[in-house]
Amino acid sequence: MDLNFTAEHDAFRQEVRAWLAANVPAEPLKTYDTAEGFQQHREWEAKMNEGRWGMVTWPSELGGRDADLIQWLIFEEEYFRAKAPSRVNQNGIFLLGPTLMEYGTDEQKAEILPKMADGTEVWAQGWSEPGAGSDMAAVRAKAELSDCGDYYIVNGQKTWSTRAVWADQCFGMFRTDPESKRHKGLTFILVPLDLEGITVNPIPQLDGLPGFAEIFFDNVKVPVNRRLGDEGQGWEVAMATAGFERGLMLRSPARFQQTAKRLVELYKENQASADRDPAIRDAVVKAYMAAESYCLTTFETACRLIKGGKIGAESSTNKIFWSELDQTMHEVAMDILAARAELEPFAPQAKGVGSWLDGFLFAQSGPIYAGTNEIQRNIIAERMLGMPRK
Amino acid sequence: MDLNFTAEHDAFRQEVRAWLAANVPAEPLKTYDTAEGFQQHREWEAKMNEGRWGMVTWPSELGGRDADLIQWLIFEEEYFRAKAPSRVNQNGIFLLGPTLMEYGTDEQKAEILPKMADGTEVWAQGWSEPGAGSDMAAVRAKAELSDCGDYYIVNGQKTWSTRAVWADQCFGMFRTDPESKRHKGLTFILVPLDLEGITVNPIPQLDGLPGFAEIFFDNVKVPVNRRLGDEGQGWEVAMATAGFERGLMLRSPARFQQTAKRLVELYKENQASADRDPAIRDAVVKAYMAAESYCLTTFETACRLIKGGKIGAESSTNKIFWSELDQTMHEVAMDILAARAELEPFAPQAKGVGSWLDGFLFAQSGPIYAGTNEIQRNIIAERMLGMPRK
Amino acid sequence: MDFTFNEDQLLFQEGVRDFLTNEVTPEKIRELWETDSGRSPALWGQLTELGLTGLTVPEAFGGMGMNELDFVLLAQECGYVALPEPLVQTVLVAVPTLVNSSNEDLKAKWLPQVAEGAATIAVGLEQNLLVEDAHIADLLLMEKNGNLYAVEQADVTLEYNQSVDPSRKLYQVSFDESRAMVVAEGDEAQALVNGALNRGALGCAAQALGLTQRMIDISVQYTSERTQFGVAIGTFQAVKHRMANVAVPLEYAKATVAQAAYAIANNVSSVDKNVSHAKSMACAASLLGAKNSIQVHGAMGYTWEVNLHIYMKRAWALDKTWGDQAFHKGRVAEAIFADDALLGAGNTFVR
Amino acid sequence: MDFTFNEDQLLFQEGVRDFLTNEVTPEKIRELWETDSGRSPALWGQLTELGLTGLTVPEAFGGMGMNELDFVLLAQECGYVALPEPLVQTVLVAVPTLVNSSNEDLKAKWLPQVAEGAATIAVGLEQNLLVEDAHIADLLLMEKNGNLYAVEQADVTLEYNQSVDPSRKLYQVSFDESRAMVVAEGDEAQALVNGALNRGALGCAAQALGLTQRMIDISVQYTSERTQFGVAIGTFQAVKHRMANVAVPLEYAKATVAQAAYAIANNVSSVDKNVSHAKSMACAASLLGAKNSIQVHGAMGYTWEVNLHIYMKRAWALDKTWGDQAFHKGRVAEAIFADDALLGAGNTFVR
Repeated sequence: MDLNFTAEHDAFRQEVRAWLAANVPAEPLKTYDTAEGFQQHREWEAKMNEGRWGMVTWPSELGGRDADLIQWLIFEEEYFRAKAPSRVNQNGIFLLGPTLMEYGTDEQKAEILPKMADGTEVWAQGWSEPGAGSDMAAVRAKAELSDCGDYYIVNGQKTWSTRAVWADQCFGMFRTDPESKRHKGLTFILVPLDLEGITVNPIPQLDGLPGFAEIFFDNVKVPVNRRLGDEGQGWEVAMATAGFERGLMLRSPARFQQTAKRLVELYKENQASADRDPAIRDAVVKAYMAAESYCLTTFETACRLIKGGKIGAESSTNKIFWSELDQTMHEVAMDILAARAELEPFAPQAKGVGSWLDGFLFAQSGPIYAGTNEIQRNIIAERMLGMPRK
Repeated sequence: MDLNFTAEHDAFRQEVRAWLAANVPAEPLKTYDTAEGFQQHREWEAKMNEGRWGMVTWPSELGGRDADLIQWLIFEEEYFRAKAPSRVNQNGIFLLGPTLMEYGTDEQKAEILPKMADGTEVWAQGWSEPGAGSDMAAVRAKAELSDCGDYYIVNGQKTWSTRAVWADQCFGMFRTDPESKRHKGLTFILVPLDLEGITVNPIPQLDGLPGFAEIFFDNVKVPVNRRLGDEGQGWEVAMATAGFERGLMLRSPARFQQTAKRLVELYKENQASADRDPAIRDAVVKAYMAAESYCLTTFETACRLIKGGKIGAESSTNKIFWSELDQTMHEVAMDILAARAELEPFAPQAKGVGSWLDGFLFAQSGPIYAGTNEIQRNIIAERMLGMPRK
Repeated sequence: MDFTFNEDQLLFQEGVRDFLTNEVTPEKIRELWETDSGRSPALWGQLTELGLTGLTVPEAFGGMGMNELDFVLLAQECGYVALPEPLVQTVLVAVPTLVNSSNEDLKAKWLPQVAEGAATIAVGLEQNLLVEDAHIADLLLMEKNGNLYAVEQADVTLEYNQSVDPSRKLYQVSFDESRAMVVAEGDEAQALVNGALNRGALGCAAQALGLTQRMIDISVQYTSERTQFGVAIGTFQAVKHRMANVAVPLEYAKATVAQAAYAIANNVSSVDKNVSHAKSMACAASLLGAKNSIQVHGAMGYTWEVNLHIYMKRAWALDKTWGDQAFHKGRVAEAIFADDALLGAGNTFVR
Repeated sequence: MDFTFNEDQLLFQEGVRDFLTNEVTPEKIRELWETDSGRSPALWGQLTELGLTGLTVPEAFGGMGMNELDFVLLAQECGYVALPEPLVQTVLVAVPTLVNSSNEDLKAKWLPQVAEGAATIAVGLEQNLLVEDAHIADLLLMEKNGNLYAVEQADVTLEYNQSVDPSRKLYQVSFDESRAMVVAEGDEAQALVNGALNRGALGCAAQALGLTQRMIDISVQYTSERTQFGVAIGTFQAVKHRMANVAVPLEYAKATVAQAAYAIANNVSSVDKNVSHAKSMACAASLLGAKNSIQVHGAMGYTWEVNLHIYMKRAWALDKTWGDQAFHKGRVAEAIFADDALLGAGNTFVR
């Protein structure tokens, strides 16, 4: 065990830090849940790509830096410290990108990855269908191969498609075998959102902005070369993608550590008022410890993976841990802000509220998306602890 | 709404208080989980009965005082304030007693109730069977009517029978229809524990003392006049008894309020040390509020019942609330006692630990007995909130 | 000892519940979000017809002469529908504050108007950051420099502060004392202010009960209808237990709110402790209600479309206003840690 | 950066786990409860043969010269079986304290004996109420009046204090300084004392991980076998989620314990914070483990017969000794609320 970064790590960190210091916009971008903000974020992705910082874990021949997981974590630490913009194309870069590298044809990689990297094409995910919730196998949207074999005719509906309102592309599973049930007979297809027959309906979220959307497919003709993997292999491909989602690439410890840091600062700024409720100080200390634990555990896992270890059902503990931590931290912040907590940041009396309210609203979704925490607890009990299924 | 006690209530309270002041033993009795303590508690029941304070809610012709629920709560307040002994015959007085008054024949009442009242016969309950847990309908112990019709031949096993080690009598359900399933074909029978064929095996609990026991029945001949209610009516009778168990007669608010009071005192005695952990002060305040809420809600329910209201599925909230409160209060006490918390009260360094450790161990059983809190949550969801069963 | 509401009170509650659930629907609330004032004079007129606006106005001034205990179940119903109108503030907080003052001119001028539905009164305390519904208040009772002033709409300057709850209209209010009338000074003012704070907190607590019940009802309905893996998600034990875990603290908060209302209406000596106890527990139940309800809704609970957020946002806001958890737990702590505190069994009901 | 244990460490852990789970069974523990000392010289001999007693003794004194990081996984296994013998105290706390002192005579006299299994050393700090296993300690390192003393068994007076955990043997120790040897005084003594406290806390944290895992294992087995309403109770979602809720904090406490061991072994500047972080989180996980395990056991969990209580009681005790939650959360608070604290991403790993 050696908990020191190597000289190479330190140099890498300095390089990231310098680039971010020179390039992160001084003014925060508008939220990408608005058209203007979306465009700003798309441009940021392009700038990142120019500096070859957009997808540091990608192979260098694809514009990445071959960064290993430790470097990735260092990159993220610097990224969050620099308050750099949220990644509008995370569905592409962190989920579909790696999946394409594993399952895509050379043509697909050549066509799709560069546009993903430079923000030309922003990706939405089409995991959920109406009424299916966390049940990823409940796919009813169909894709039927045309008689000529050139394209699929896609019909059906996807929902909770994050950022789909302004995205260019969407990926998801479609049922190609109409007789099949559950996770059989599914095919993973990449659908350009400008095809005829596609309707995207924004879904306003708690803050009133359309953070996700429903997508309707009405006889949409998708060229057959947009199939990822084989026909019927959709579940396997999707599981690989979902694995990336639950894995290390998203939910960087840095994100939660920076929130914990801000929480400590908020507590200290408001200490006289906050200490009226002794529970607050205790909650701040516990939250800080939890954020540090999340960081430590992530580095431990990254080191294990680098040495050839595998990530198993314990990734479900990950989801529960960060989502509940995030929720708790924002609840504590609300308690500290007290009567100011309900105010929108631009309200005249909202001094010092920062983005806590937005964060609080967003934190409500943590225990829900990417498989509810209830589903994760089932997985932990059954697959990690070996409890009986039925 | 009138939250004042009447002059009669006040007078009743003074009378209880005076009698207890004159009669509660100066030295605490030994625990009734020992033979000696059991005998001491039996004698206390006799003394209570002499003063007509043993079963204040019973009719006066049975030696009670016709006390209504408010008087009962006042009695309990004074009883716990006076640190009077725990009730060794609570299974008899509060559970079987009222059941007998509803379902018993005149002969049964005449024979059983006086001996119950004066502590001559202490009652154990035989609700659970091995492997059945909170599933009261999983009865396998059999009772077969003899050919002559004079007695039942009882075979089988009961377990978790509280205080059965030194008790004289036991009540429970037995399967009289061998073809029946679940809650059908059961009969409620009162079994003297000195009959031939009965073996009582003590079960040591967390503190090492035999607080409960297993009871084995091997061709035990129980006279047919010891059947309570009709043959096959056992489930109905048992539900009435269990209703009394979950109802107001047990788990007096006074018990938890006195614990909350002691917790406040413990906190104040150890404040300098306790305030090192800000969570403690907060937990003490919350516990005190919860104990007061329990009291308020109980009085509210009592008033509603007196006016003819009914107690429904919300009694399941009761069980969860007091058992979790009791557990929390003892956990907080352990935190305040810190390194002293693990010490037995007689240890030389155990200054100020009082009976908190014993209470902590006992509190662990609260969420389990009388139907686990998981079962109670199912009941609340399904019967009180109307959520779907399957 | 009779810890129950009487038949009249329960019947009144039922009538108001019927009215409110029919009239103040989620659709109606969403409509009001689109209006400038966020308030509906027509609705206020209906509330007046039901006798609600004048409920606590003495009969001598044209009201019903009822008290806080008579109103508390109605405040609960206001919470159940997340009523945007300032009924609780006017009837439960402002009117009794005015009635308890010794300023007869103010009473004579304003109380009849309130009873008739022609005026609303807002209350601004230093304990509160902002004033609710100051924009439509004809009169504002304002704490300032230890005194209590009455100032009319024309004489205040308002600055709007947007809440996460689009129904809540919050204002910073400034005024010149020279254009205001003194309601009370010194100790009398502080007694009125403390009374107003207790009434405001009681109003939040009662509304929190209603809000929690509403969130439970919405969640039970949703999880009974919504299927996943082929069954209604309400059949999953984890979903059931989440809702049961809300029902338990809700059940145990109810009697604390009743006691608090009783204590205010009857000048019980423990009133501060009782009110704080109720506010803390009822609002805590509502926060848990919000958290567990959004969870059992899955992603639907995160949408603007589903009505849940109307009630969640109100619950979040009410927890922090008219004294936050720190304030109310602090008042309870002060009471129970006092050297002469009477603790434990037999001390719950005092005069 | 390599945040993994090496192959040797993992193999050693595996070997020790096999030995301990075979030898230190619940039955063996119950047998020891019936003995006067509660300890088994035979078992100590076996531990010596495995090289455990001398693990941290420098090679020059006949030991293996390994460090706290090499031992921490083994301490976890001691927790898994609730080992009654004072292995953690001797190897993890006492020996390094002696090694770090400048008293060469003491080292020369005692370290070889410890390595050979011929002596155990107890440590008594003012932070701790009592001394563990003082009755069988040949030497006691005692903090008194700011100094650290070494005193032999013959020169101490012991008063037994019974713990809820029958395996724990706790004593109040008194001795006359004139019959003791000074190990260190002043700042040196306090540095040694703080080091001992950190090692003791690390020992508790590591054992808490093992105890939690054991309680999970026992509960999973029990709920997989036990049926109710016709199915294994482990199929109920409420039961599953109770155990999952223990697995999560356990999983996230592990790396904190590893970091704490590393910090001690490598004199990392943040060692106090790291150790307190680990002790607080690992013990909190074990308390939840106890609570949820007894609950899923139903009434069986409340019996003396079922082995669960062996591990629960140890978990309860370890949470409160070698610094309780107040102490350890307090040290973390001091660190993170300091004016010059380096907080947030990128500051977790310091030298």
